[in-house]
Amino acid sequence: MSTSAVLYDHPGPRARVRNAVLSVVFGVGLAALLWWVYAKFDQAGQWEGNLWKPFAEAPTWTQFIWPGLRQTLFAAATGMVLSLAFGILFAVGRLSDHWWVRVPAGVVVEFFRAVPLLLMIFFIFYGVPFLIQGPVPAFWAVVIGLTLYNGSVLAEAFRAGIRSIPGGQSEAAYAVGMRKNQVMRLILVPQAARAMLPVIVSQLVVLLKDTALGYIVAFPELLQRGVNDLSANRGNVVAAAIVVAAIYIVINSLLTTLANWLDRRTRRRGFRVPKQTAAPDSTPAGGATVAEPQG
Amino acid sequence: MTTGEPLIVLDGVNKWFGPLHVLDDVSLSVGRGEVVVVIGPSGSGKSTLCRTINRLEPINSGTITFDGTPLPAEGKALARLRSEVGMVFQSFNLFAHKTILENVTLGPVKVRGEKPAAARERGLALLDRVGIANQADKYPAQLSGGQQQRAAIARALAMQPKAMLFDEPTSALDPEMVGEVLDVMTSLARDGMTMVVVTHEMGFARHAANRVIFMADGRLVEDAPPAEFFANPRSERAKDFLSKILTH
Amino acid sequence: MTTGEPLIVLDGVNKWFGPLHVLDDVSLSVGRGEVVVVIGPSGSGKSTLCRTINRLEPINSGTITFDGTPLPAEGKALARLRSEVGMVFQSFNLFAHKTILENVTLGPVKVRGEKPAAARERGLALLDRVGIANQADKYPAQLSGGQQQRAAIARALAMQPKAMLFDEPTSALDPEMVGEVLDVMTSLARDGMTMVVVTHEMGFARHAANRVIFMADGRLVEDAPPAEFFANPRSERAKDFLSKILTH
Amino acid sequence: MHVFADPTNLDAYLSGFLWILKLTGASAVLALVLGVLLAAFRVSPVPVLRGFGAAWVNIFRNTPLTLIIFFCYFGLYSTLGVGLSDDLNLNNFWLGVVGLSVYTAAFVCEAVRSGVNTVPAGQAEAARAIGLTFFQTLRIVVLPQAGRAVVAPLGSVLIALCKNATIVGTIGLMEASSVMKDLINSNGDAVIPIFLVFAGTFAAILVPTGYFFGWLANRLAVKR
Amino acid sequence: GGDGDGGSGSSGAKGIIGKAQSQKKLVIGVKADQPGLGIQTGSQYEGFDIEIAKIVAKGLGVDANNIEWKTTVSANREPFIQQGTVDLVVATYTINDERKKKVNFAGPYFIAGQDLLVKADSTIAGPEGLDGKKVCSVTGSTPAKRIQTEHPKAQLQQFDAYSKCITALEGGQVDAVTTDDIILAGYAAQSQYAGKFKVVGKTFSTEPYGIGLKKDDKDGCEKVNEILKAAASDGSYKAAWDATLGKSGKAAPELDTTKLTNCGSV
Ligand SMILES: Nc1ncnc2c1ncn2[C@@H]1O[C@H](COP(=O)(O)OP(=O)(O)OP(=O)(O)O)[C@@H](O)[C@H]1O
Ligand SMILES: Nc1ncnc2c1ncn2[C@@H]1O[C@H](COP(=O)(O)OP(=O)(O)OP(=O)(O)O)[C@@H](O)[C@H]1O
Ligand SMILES: [Mg+2]
Ligand SMILES: [Mg+2]
Repeated sequence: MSTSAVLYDHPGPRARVRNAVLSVVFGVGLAALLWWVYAKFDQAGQWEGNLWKPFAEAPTWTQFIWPGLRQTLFAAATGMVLSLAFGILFAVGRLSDHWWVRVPAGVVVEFFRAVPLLLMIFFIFYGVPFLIQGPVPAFWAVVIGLTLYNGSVLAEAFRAGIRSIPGGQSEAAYAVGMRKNQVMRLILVPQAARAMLPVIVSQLVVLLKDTALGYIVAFPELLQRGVNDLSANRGNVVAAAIVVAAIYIVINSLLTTLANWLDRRTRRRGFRVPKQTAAPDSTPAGGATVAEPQG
Repeated sequence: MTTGEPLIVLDGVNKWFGPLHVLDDVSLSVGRGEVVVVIGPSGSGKSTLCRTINRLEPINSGTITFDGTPLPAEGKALARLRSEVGMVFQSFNLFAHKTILENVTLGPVKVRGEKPAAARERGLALLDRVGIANQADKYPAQLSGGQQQRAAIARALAMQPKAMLFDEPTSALDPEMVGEVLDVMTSLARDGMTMVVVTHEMGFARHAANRVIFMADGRLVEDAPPAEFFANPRSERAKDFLSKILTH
Repeated sequence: MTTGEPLIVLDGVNKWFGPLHVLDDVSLSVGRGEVVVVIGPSGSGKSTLCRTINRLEPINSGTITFDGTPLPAEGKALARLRSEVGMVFQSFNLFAHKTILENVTLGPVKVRGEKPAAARERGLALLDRVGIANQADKYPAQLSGGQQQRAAIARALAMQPKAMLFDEPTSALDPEMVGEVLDVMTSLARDGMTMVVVTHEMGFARHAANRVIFMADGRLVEDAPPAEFFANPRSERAKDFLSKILTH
Repeated sequence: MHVFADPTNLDAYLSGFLWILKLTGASAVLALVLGVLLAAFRVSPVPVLRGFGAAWVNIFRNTPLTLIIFFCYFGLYSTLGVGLSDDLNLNNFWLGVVGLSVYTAAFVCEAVRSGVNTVPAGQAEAARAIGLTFFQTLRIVVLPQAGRAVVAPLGSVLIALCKNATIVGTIGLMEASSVMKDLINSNGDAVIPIFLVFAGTFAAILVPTGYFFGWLANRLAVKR
Repeated sequence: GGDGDGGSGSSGAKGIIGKAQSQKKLVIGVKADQPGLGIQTGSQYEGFDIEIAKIVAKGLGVDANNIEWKTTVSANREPFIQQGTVDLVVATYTINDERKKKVNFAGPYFIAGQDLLVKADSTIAGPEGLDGKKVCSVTGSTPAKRIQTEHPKAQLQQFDAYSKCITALEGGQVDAVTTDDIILAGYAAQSQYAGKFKVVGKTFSTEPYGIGLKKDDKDGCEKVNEILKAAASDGSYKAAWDATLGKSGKAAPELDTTKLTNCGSV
């Protein structure tokens, strides 16, 4: 709503009528499109009972979807914890006063942000075993890949978050006698985490979705089990993909809702990222921030 | 009110921001229990002066001594020094993610290693002293500006500082809240706290300060008791400045 | 100074923000050439009152008439009305990506369809009038607050408005810059501009206003000539408020 | 590097990255147009449009891209009968472009929307207060400032898009990641050099792109 | 994951024999998405490969319940063996020289051949008929490669799973699916596709299916070959066929024990 406050004047009576008409016209058009899609799917026999019947049977859920979902959630949860840790570590590393910490941290972050996750996971699974002379389970290939990539993105988000905290906050902390690492730990990182909560959560949503790339190393996650393996048995690949997509959407929406709720709660409790005062120092111009939409 | 050797001594301090000479050979000494008000036009270096005293800004040349020892350059010693010099900012700078009470106890617990319970008790007493004990569990954003600034003063006092620095503590406040903050500061002054106060509140300067210092272009232009300064500013710059802020 | 029919008339205006009754049955009329100062505690609805007059905020009930016609609700007519009412904000709101001169000429060129050359000439004259002709080609961020606010006044004047609204034009300024903005406003008032000014500068209220209006809790509590208001406020709220802002 | 000395492999490598660049280029244009349109929907005063924009973002942002590309083939092409070319590879390419675009548009939309949010409300109010109409306010005041704030996040979205192009391999386009997989399958002894070449190529394309957008954003930033 | 060295038992025997003896269990890599051969129906695996694996395990003294099944895809079979993730691979694993450099093969226990699956009413009668047609296979697989090199006029569509190829065939987006005949037969036999497809029946390659194990596990390989020989003669091989692919009515093939590999000895 804040956007509308920027853009639009408060509507008068004519504007209200115009908006209503637009609503109806667009709504009807949209409904027509959806109907066409439905009819086409019908024509192609995609709504046929035998394609959907498996989803009324318990084994489909207990043997395919749920085990896959469990692997997905487990890998995502592990990846989230690790990439948050990685993110904080490297964000702080990149803000270090010592170039020999700052530069390597920067190289690592930039590299992993630039390499497609698909390649990363594939390499960890097939290449790293040569380096460590032992197998890498698919689970860890996926989790480590997710951690390196999302951790790097989160590192940048945290860094931007930390830099967006007004200088006054750390000055006040120094002024009561805190050391640099206390200021980081007690003041800057917690505030950056809250300020960046929306970005962090969208990145975690990205991470959850990215577990789907585990198919490349046959990691038995939701997409592998619920679409490929299920449809190998039942020949209903489109129906299965629709169900699995719906599951992803529901879970990710729940995650987003949870984050919004947390965000609102912290705001209600009065936490507000302090406004940048017009200090003459050179904080970066506040740009818009969004997650990086890998797979 | 000055007793014994001075607490804060600046001697020939120079500071540049790039090509800008922000502090130009500033020498100043503040005795124990003394209240010094610093005034001057915007950009004259008042904030910078204030901030060099607890080394939030390093200086390029000259020396600053606090309580007999030169300011340490870094590390533990610097942190200890800072904990002995309270600082209050124009924009309050309360820790936005902590409650008022946590703001006040954070320093004692994390820096001084006090027991949380003890710090809490003393914190509440301090909040009571500045008149906002009932706001202890709120977050900064839930308080009015005046209340936030009083909390910031309590936070500084919690470290039991030997001196307090105020950088325009009331200029971000709605006019009807200025009074409550000045009241707290006046009572501190009366209790013998050593204070360096950058402010435009001439009322406060008149009745609470021992000395008024006028700065312009990084230089310390006048240094006189308030009565003398206001009645009879010696420099043109000071006269001009006073005429600007006193007439409207 | 009031001549003929009033320029701005508010009649029984009510406004809610959700459950909050921000303007409570406000009636007010401002004559041509009259200068009305609005004061009151924070949150009392002063800004909202000001903003309803050029319909930056719509109202829930009551009527507002400007120059004999009710405020249009939308579209071209509303834009035309707004171009006839200059507005100056507390935070200046100069267009950050345009130079000062472009800020001033934008309205005349884009809204009035004036020739760029003519607008430019008049713009320079206006900048000269507010004393910042030499800053014409700088960007807002390169100017001091006082200069920015004067540019904002010039921008509003460039539309040759019939009335000007000021919402705390000086409260974001350094004290020594307050004077220069008030000077411009005083000269405007003297030249016969109709003005509604929300401000805490009592000096300005005293010597430039025809009437002072005191608001509290969305209600218009007092409406009197400044001499009368300051010497002898009738309501408790006004007395209390004045005591807070005048004592320190 | 004996693997890339073989001209067939070198060809595969080059054509793999050529597909990536083509996918990125075509999708970037489409996603930008679509994303800006969606952002306009999302900030419009018309509830249905706002709802549509929000639904789009929610659905496409919350579905794995792998599935979206899958639906482009099996939904759009197989079921709805929307074929985009008679040539199998080109058809898959364009289906991939559609998938990448609808997905990326959701992120472009959010970037643009938050860019608009960085413009202080006072800027638009001041514009309205001097009598500018809605479209003038948008064109002269809001968009120029939002545009500058949006450069950096759009840069990130572009970089992610380029990497995401690898996922079009799932419908059979031999883009870089599929080529790498193939090469590794048939040159099991050279896994590490092959990976380094492919990862290095991506880094060589994308790290400078990232710095370029950072530099551009800094240059264009509106000083407040 | 599996123990890297297969565990050296108390008897001192190494490789799978040693592991089977000392731990009484085995990790076997199989396909999970190939009906009739190796398909995961929930927590169970079923198919001809699975039955062969059970026979081998039994011959090594490991009970079927003590087999840990591990899903493999075509691309990770060699790494799985080399890294010790699995002890054996029985997963439509064609024996060829390239792979022999990395792993050892026992068998073959079945000779498949590349073939085409087309719609029941299709006129495509063999790979020659593919010119200008769209043919589908799994990304990077040997059949896909063969089509590319030997029939470059066919347009090759690749997916990561055969089930997608089958769906595309059903929808008419591709004209044929190609891979080993036996895999195609497995799909064609699925109830949901009854009567819709036919396997062309003209193989254009030979795909001897082997059982993969560690390159240096010569003893294990020979032992597996022995077990296969025994299975051919005692009827368990035929039983395995009849319980799985044989259900479609196809008679069990002969297991030609003279063709078994020499387990890498020169
Ligand atoms: N971090 C910095 N980098 C560069 N220049 C700075 C920095 N901090 C302050 N300055 C400049 O140094 C000069 C003095 O600044 P200072 O803040 O000390 O002035 P002040 O007297 O406190 O002014 P005000 O009344 O506006 O607070 C100003 O010109 C200012 O722009
Ligand atoms: N857009 C809005 N939505 C909801 N509430 C608002 C909005 N704008 C103002 N208010 C509320 O309306 C009341 C009056 O606000 P207004 O800004 O008019 O007061 P004011 O007298 O100008 O105060 P100040 O001196 O602080 O500027 C306040 O309680 C404020 O919180
Ligand atoms: Mg200052
Ligand atoms: Mg206001």
